[in-house]
Amino acid sequence: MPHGFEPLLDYFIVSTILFAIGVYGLVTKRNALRMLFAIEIIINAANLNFVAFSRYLTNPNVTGQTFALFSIALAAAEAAVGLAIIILVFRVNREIDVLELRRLRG
Amino acid sequence: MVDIVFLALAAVSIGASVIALEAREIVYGAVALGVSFLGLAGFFIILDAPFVALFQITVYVGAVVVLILFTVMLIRREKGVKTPAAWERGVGIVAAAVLAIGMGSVAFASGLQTWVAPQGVQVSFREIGVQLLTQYWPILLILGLVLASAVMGALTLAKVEREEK
Amino acid sequence: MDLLSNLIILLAGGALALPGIDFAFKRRVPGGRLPGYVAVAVLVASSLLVGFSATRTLEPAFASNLFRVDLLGVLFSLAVLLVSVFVAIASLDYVERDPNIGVYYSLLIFTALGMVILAFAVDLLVIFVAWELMSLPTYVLAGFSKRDPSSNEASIKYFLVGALGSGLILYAISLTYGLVGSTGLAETFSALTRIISEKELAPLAVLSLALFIGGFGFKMAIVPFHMWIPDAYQGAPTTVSTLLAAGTKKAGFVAAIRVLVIAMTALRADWTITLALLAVLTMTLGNIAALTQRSITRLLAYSSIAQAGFIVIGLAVAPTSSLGLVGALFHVLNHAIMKSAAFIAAAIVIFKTGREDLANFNGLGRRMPFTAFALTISMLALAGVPPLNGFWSKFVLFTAAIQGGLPWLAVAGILNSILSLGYYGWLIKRMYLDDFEGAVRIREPANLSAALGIGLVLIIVIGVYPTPVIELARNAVLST
Amino acid sequence: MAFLISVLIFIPILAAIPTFLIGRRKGVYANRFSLAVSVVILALSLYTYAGILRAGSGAEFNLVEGPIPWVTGLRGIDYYVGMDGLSAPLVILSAFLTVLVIIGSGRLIKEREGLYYAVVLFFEGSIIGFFTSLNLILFYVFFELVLIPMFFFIGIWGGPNRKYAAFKFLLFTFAGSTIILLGFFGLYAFISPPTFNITELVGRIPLWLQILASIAAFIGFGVKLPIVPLHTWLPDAHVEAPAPISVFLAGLLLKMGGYGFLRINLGLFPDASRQFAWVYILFGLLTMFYGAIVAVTQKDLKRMIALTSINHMGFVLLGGFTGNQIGISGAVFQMFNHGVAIGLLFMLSGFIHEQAGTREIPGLKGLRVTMPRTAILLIMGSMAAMGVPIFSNFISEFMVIVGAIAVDVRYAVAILIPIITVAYFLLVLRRSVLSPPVEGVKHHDMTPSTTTAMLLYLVPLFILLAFPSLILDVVNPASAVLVRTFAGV
Repeated sequence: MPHGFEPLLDYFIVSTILFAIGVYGLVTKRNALRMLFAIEIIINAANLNFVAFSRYLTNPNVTGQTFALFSIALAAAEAAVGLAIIILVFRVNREIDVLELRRLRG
Repeated sequence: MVDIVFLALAAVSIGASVIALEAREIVYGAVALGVSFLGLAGFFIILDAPFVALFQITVYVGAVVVLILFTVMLIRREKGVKTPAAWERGVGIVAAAVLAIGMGSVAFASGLQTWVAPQGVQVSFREIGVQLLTQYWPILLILGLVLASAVMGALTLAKVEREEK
Repeated sequence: MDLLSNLIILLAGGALALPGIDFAFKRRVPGGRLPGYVAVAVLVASSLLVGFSATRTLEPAFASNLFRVDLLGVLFSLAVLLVSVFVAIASLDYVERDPNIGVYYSLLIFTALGMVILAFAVDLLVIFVAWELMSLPTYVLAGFSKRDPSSNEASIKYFLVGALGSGLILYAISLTYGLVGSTGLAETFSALTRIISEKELAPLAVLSLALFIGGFGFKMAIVPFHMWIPDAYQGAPTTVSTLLAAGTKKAGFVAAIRVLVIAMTALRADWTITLALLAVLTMTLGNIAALTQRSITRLLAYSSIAQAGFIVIGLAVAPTSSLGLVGALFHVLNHAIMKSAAFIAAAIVIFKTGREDLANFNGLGRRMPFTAFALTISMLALAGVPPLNGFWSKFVLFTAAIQGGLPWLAVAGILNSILSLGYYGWLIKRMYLDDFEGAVRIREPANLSAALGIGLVLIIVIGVYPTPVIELARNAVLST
Repeated sequence: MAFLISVLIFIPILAAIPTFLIGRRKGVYANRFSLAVSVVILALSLYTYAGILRAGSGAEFNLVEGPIPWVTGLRGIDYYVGMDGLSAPLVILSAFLTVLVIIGSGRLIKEREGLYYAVVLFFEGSIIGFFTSLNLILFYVFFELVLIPMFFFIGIWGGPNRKYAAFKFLLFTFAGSTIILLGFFGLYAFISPPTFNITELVGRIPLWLQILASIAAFIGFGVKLPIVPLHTWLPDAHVEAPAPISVFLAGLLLKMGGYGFLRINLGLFPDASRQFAWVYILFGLLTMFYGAIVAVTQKDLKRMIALTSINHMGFVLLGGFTGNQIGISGAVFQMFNHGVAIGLLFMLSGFIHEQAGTREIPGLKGLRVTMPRTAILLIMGSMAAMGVPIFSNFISEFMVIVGAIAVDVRYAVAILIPIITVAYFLLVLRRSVLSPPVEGVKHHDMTPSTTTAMLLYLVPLFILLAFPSLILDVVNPASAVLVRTFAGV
């Protein structure tokens, strides 16, 4: 396929927008699950960078793709732990609104 | 000349991400997240990284999203969660816009628009396997440990203790 | 076999075996202390392994483009392994009744292993994977008191912030990879030097730098990335808070040193002043917030934030003063010891009385004389009172700041030391001068006290004769 | 004897541990044991002093130990101690007062005695270490080590408001000493090769650095001395501290400030001191007048004594920064005399408080009749402290004033101080102690043995009135050195 003619900037802009959406989600959401979504979006933005750079470098190498593979695997592990925590929190507190959890105060 | 496939993929992944965060029902949000991940996989394909794309689909869409869906089913409750006030959303949007514009201009200042993919020097994705097994095998090992600890930890946390029943 | 592969085999073996051991012996050994003893043994063995290697010449590790076995790594892994030993010993009493005790110790060792690998890593991919190996178990550990809502809350807040931190680091790495074309730190160093001199891609390099500071900053507990710290430390089981405050935080610093200070030296014009400002902000806000706390763990959390500010001073002046990194390393090691001791003392009090408010420390000098004494010494050390270890590292840091041409950093540091005595002194006053109604002598638990005793001895010994440790830190800096 | 000074420092510090352990069995054993240790230290310090006196070697550092590299990673942080004419009198003062404090505590301290005597010995060792350090960092370490025992002294064995007083003391002095440390850092960072050894630093500091560092030292030592705007911790600390500890506070702790001014400000920063001598002297005079005037308005006997000690420490500042031999020697001599005399007064006030149940001056009416021995001692002690010419304090105050007049006639206003205080103090005593008693009031007087112990305070003051050369022969050579550096020769 004759793709890859777009300048790198286009990919970078997509990645930047995704990153910004992730940050937006973390700032505004209180639901722990949604915050987890936001984090996953940020990770995906980074992965897009890795793969794009890997293709666009003057001396292309696969390190970027390898990195993306690792990052996907790690993100899955992270999501598993995060979901387990969310389930636990919900079971004990009946609540996953992070701001409503405010037992801990000075 | 902007490629139509590129545009479509961008629209899908960005749009789906927004829906993932904003959908009223969190189940739809989870599905939208999966769609966004699929869009990313599309990008990987046009970037000549089919192996990563495959991995993205199997792990992210096949495992993570399914896991998220299960959790959503288990919890199924967003009524108690207050929706953010208008000003909070405003702050979030402004922050995101500032960030996106800032980072975009940084990229522009760095001259990424002139950075075009070199033709004819594609690397084969087979090299990934070679790299993994020769150069990066210790990292694979560590990754295995991470996964082991994550599974162990997640199971311990999610498990219902006998006396809790 | 080289040091690192020995460590990996030892620790990974221990971590993987522990749940099995627990399962196999649960029925036969009531109380289930066996996993704890195994974990302590494994961690002590690794500490000794690292400790002995500090005096010998180091063999290069396998896959030498990924790892670099130098004294910097040895020093850091020694510090984090020591902390893990403290935590493991303290946990013998503290988490005795938990049904998942095998997993607890296993995760503890996984964290230790992650920190050790991080200490030796010189490739961004390894750094990232090790970072996750260190972080994921701690998210679980923070929520390990499963039915305690505070522990739940600590866990989820810590997880969300931690995952965001990893996300930022990942994004920063992706940019760096784009600029450099490789993930090796050595290549990063030379490529950035070229980029900065050519000025072409410089803005992107600065962006990745900023993201790195943010990502590492969450772990290092520097303001404004600190807001999760008090909640997490207060809610998590106190032994786990010890691990977070004294252990994983240090791992944040080693990553920052390897990536920012060494590999990104070319960008020092951008980060020196940023880090200097963050240092002042961190110290000041940490200390001021600590003054108003009413819970011991929150107080220690804010004090830990303040101490991070002191370490950042060393990073900030590293390019201009040879003493900067020495001071930072030295303070990292000292802080690991002092903070472990303080947290373990707090753990003893919480464990025995079930309360963590400061009023509960009234008259502690009579109720728990040893704990009170040890807490006093560790707080004086944290405040920088000579001749205790904290004094010397602050001393080196301030001298470095003056030498490095940022004397206002030293002034801010010293003023902050005075400020910090406000709350340390207040707590000491509570323990010795105030009375507690119906005070009775409370028996201090043996294992926790033993861990505390080791910390106490180290504080005093390093305080009276700091030379060997300073030499070690100096050699470690030279080895990079 | 090798390492004599280290013995003086570390024997008391190490002896604190057995003292504590012995005291757990029975408090009185701790008293006896610590007394024995302190007597040995006194004997050793007198032996050392006699050696310096006989050799006439007050000008140089004697029995120097070191520099032994302490922190080899950082150049110039050494273990380095020695004694010269400036520090030797203060070392024997420390050893002497410790013995008397331990004797005096036997009656007054009845709680947690093992800990108390252990801390007393720790204090003794630290303060001797402070006076003999020849390395700024070692100096600072001992400076801080002195602070912590004092915090516990006031906080544990103090009066009703002890917690506030102890905490205030801690914050003031810690802030002061940390500021000094900042000054030392400055020296270290800008002197090449960097060093903290006092002997190596002399004459190598540029003027701008001298000025900056002397400001830091001025604040730090000013808190300890104390100079007037920085003195507010002192009355509180004194009122709350138990009587024996007030002896330490006024007798030794304040001397740390005086010694610091002479050794560091005058000795290390002579050029800055010369330029700004008038500032020091003005603060000295301010302190003297403030202390004198506020003291005479007090109702509480102990508070009054505390405030007079502010006044008397002003003499040290005045004398030291005249920059001439008679002034500096007078200042050192004054420190010694004042330490002894004020010690007696504080012990007496503690004793009176214990017996009469009050320290209010009007409540002491008729003490002459009810407690005749105490009354006589009180009058003698006051006369000593106020500089009435039957004790050596007279000589030292006289020297300081002569030194000050030699610099500028206007400084002669200092003469007013002893006149005001003596007149007023004797008036107060006449109205209270010497007036007829209130009907029916009866107190126990001191036992003869306690009286003897109290008289011990006066012995050195009598001897030194007759033979001031016993101190001055040691001090004069040292102050001659300071005069030379001050003059910039």
